Amino acid sequence: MDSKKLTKDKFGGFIDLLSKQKLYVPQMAGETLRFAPVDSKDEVNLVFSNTAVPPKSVLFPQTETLYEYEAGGTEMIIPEGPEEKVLLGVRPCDARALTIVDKLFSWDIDDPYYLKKREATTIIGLACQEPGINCFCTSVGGGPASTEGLDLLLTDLGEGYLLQPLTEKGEKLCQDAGELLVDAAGEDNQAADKVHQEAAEKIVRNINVDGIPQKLEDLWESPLWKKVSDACLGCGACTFLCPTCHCFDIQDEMEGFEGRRCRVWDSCMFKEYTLHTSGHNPRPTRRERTRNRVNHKYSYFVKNFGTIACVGCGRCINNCPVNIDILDILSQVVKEAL
Amino acid sequence: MSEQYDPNIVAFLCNWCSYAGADLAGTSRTHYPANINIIRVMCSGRVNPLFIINALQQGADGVLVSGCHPGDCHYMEGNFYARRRFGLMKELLEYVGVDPKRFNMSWVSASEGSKWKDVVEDVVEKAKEAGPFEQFRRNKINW
Amino acid sequence: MVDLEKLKNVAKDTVSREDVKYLIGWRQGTYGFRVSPLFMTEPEDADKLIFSPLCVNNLATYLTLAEKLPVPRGAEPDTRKVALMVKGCDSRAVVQQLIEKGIERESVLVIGCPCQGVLDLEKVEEKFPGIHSPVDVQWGDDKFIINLPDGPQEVPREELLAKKCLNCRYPNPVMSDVMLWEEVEAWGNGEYADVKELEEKDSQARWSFWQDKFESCIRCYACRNACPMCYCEDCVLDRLNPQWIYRSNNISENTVFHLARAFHLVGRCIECGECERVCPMGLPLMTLNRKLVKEVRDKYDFEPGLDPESKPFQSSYRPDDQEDFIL
Amino acid sequence: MNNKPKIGVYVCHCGINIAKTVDVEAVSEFASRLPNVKVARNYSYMCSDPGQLLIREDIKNEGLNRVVVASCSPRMHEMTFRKTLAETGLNPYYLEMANIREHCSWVHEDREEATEKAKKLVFSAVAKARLLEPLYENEVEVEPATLVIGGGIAGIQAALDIADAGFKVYLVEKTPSVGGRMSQLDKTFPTLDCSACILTPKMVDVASHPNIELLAYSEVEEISGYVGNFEVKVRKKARYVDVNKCTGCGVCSEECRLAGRIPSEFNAGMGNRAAIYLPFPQAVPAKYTIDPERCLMLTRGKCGKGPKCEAACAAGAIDFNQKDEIVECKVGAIIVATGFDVFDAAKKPEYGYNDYDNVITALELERLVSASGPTGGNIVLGKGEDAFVPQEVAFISCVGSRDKSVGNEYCSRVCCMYTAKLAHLVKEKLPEANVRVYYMDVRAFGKGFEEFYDRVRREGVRYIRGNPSEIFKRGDKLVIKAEDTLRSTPIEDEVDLVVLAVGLEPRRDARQIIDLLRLSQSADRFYLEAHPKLAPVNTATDGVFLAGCSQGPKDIPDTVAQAKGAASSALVLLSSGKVKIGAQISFVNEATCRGCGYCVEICPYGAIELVTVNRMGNMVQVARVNEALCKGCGACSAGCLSGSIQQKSFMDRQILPQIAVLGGVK
Repeated sequence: MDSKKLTKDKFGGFIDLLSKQKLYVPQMAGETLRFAPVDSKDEVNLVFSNTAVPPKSVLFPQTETLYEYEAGGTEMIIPEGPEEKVLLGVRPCDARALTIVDKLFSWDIDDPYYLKKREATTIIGLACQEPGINCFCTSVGGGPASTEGLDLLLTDLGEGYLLQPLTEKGEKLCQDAGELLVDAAGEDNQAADKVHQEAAEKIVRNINVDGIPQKLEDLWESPLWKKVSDACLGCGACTFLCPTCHCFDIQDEMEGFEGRRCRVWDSCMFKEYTLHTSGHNPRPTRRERTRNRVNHKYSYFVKNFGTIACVGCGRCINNCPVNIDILDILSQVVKEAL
Repeated sequence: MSEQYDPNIVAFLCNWCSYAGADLAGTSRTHYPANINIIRVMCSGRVNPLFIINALQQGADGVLVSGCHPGDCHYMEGNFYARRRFGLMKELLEYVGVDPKRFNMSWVSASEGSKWKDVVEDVVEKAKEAGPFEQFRRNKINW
Repeated sequence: MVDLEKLKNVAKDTVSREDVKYLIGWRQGTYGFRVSPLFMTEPEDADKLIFSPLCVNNLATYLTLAEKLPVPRGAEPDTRKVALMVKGCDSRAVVQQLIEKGIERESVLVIGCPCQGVLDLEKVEEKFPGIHSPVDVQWGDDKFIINLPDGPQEVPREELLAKKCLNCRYPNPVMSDVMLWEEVEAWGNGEYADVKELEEKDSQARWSFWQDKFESCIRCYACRNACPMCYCEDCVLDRLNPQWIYRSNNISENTVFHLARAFHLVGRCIECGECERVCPMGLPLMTLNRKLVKEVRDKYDFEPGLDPESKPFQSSYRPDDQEDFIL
Repeated sequence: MNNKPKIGVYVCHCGINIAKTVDVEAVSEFASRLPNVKVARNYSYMCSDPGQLLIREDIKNEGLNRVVVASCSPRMHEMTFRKTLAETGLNPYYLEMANIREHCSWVHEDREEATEKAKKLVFSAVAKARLLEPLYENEVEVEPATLVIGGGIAGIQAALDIADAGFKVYLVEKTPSVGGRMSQLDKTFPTLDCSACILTPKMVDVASHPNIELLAYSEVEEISGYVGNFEVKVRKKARYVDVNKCTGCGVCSEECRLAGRIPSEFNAGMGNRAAIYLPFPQAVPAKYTIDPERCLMLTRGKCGKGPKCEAACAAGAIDFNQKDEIVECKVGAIIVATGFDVFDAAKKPEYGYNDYDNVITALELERLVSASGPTGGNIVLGKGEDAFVPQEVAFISCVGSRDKSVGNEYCSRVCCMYTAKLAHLVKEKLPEANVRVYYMDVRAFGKGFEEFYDRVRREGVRYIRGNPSEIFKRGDKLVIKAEDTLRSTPIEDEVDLVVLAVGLEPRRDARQIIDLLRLSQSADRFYLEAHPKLAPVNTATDGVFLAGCSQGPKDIPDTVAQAKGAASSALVLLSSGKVKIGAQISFVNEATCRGCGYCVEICPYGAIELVTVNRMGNMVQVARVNEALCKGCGACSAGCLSGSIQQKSFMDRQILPQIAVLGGVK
């Protein structure tokens, strides 16, 4: 399907259409922006840099019930299937991240909880125009208008949005929109290209990732890891806010006689992540944990799935309270390995 | 607030004064509301401040800590530590918007069966005024 | 006034000492206004050290954060000192750690840096967005001198001062082995406008305020890990038996986490503001902690982290402690 | 052994006490459905023999390993049911009780409400019972010896009783002689026995008793350990006189260059002594002591051409090189009998004690009327040409007692009667004298007291109800300004002698013993007893007992009675030879303890200390509980931030499920 155009006066109607499913857009929660269901279309505001919490929180929620049970019982009550959702305003980097998470959750065993939600969700991207200070998507195979993982990409052209349907879901949406949309003209497509081009040029930070997986392997015992992790506080800010981090812990929670088994986000930066019942901890210090985080993204995942598990959104850099900067680490890796 | 609302209060009583005072209230057949549920500890100084938050989280509408009068502590000082801890706990709860009526502390001696009754009636009344506690109650709605 | 030469010389001498393991100071970060802790072992690293309005981190946290790895059989544990650069607030953390025996006096060498107040990172990044190259910032008279790539800019002090510094009463280290330069005059009166403002609201409004914040918490534990007072080997709030709080993220567990943490800091919080600074969700955690700091100071006449010989607040009482709240 | 909880729940009817308001059938039916409950029964009287048999049978037949009894208060029958469990070989601490009588059936009227609450209480007990752990009471051996601190009548009496029972006593007295305050008294009220006559034989007994080691002129320096096993260090101060050589002849004292120039403590400053001295003629041990603060040889290093005492001592007992000596002993019990100080009359400046020579304290008068005193028992004031015999004598009672302005709210209990006694003695010695007593109230509560007070008034002593406001000098006379409150008339009374009936105060060095033994003080600053009614000689520290005025003002018979009480309490401990250590005490998880020492500070019993342990090669400090000292209050665990110190039977993990049940999350 060809590109469509949505003029801003029709935007309200478009939102009404999307609202037939459960619509998630970036909204303020506390002091920060994250994807949350919309109650009224007035809340929809697509002027933002990026959400603090990536949209993975909708598809892979921080807390998710796997099943419920009664004390002493044998029956598992599995929550009802996911409802149809639309995520509007997903940045291309975060959408790419979902394709990375997809690989993990459909690897050896399909994870029904994630995959069903993924299936039931339409992802509408919004091309990036003002990349953040630590964005480096272009270094890891993405870009401000990358389409991977999206069903539909919106580009803000000022007076309206250019819509690029990318999947059947995206096309169906455009069809359903009917008269709200018009066919995009050639200059609209050119304007969008220009927007994409300009955005890409604004990205300053970069890294050459060639050969990094091998370099990381070579540097396994390097003193570098101690140096880059000395300042680490061992918190989960980098991993919880990472759009590709997908580790979880399984917990049982009881309320009187009723209980549930649920999964909650976990972080490899936490001491207890690898703590064994015996008291032994194979990753005893922040050095091993930091090394694991970088290796997992830039080495192990590459080996297992053929892609770097980092989309260059810059959140881990922005949010690290002690300025542990993954690009800095990687450039040191490159330097050390020479 | 529903008329049926019957507050549920968890009370931590020290073994030597308040628990004995509550026993005396029983022995003297004093009648008071059944909304109070007592957990016996040896000393009010044993009451971990996190118990208070935990009780609210686990469904209590009100919490009471009761110990010996100052100077009467069976262990000499336990109630002084309790007083310091819970004075501040009350401040903290109030500050985050928990109705201060929900958390109370009392001195009830082993001979104050009738004071125990008064305290119970008082805290039950206060909890009724505050209504059902929902703010950070652990709740299946969160599942 | 800040004397960087002296700082570097002292640092060089310090790390050259045989009884010093390393020195922890600040260095310019990888971009913009960011700084990072520097763990210095070699004298030649001294040139990386800075002391400027950007040096917000409380490095005292690292005294208790460093893992104590098993010592191989036959080897001796490394008992060399850690040298630590401290501002006034940071020094109170060291003192409080001494009071509660988190560290030993002889294990630490405190290098005092009298401080004129640090920058609020969020504010400065908002005012000067998108700056990639590291920026040097200096103190001027009642202003910050910000050396941007395209030339220096002066900004009035109040405009960019970190919240914790607005009312600072301890800009000078309260304890040190070396004091790097002259002490500055304290400017704060210890009033907490944020606490007062919230106190004046009704209980419903207060809960709405906190509910909003606690709901957005992601429980990354940055607040706890950055806190120089939170250094239990095994935090009770992480424990599974007994399990005080569940791992699930919701208003109930999140609120209890923050209340419990605030309460564990009673009479211990030295107001370095790290919890609030490191929170990726922007939770005003100091507005919570400061309430208890205020009560402890006003009603119990106690301030932590001032005298290493003092008795910890939580393990002491006074026979005349207030009890007007008791039935 | 498989220790999966198998719980038996026993709901008691208590006749109709419970069954009337609580549907016991419904409660036991409810309990039977609770997790881990194997059997649930109800029975008319669980505490009766058949009731207990029911439990025992079930433990045997059903293999129960936890028992919940829902009945009366655990304060009533916890011990009963623990024994029931123990009889079957089950650990007695596998018992949890639900108080459905005092806290439920007796206080609630509505049957439905009471039943629901009883269910909750039973559920809560079951929730805790699942997590109970077996506990064991330990015993420690008791060192068969006692330390008595203080050699006044209380200490003497306690020491003699214990020694007579066959146990070793270390009697430590700070001053050179035992005897204490009682030795300073002339007569005792109301019987007018000669104080010395009844005291000195006991003093001699103490010195000669084979079981008593008298450590006079000594101070306790350090006490460690716990009930049954205290380790004590006593500093035996240098007397500079070899007590083995000194014959007590007294020639040295006569020869001393400072003879008659140092105020005598024993005579309350009314007479003088030398730098080498015997406090009083009947002193025990009858050995001389050199006052190191006054002796010229000791303070200046020389004494004329040589110390005359040394020259005079035929036995060669003087030894200026003597050093303090540390005596170490192990004892099972400690009796504190450190006595009192008299109120410092200078704190009431309106009475002019510091200004006028003829305003004296009762203790000073005591020395004047004593035959062994500086005046040989004659009431003569002043010296030489100024000497005179008073004609107009006034006593003022309650000086420093019942007086908030000096911080002493309490009544000193002895002043009314010793005032009467001294008034009587003045009348006896100076029949012509006019004696009056200014008083607030006369408290003559003891055996023979009121009779004695009547007798004294009959002898012509005037009692004037009024508290004098001022004393000043007019010519040779002292003028007392007061108001006779019974007649509402102002008084200006000219007298020759004013005697201040000073009260009793805690010793000024009371703090020393508090620090040594972690004692507490009551509001009046005297040492605090464990319970004012039921444990008046005990302290909060096991194995430490109080006797005499250190615990509060007392007269001699009360002091002796309490000393005997303290001695008998100590003897209970010593003669049993063993002491049981409570089971519900605290313990530390050393792996998570961060060694902050909060628990150490919080523990009122000094039961916790920080010790250094090796944690994987790193030396770290952790808390450790001395099980013999822990009383099981649990205050430590509430103060522990890492939850590392816990109280057995009241652990966080045992209480949280109770909260969950009672909180009522469904």
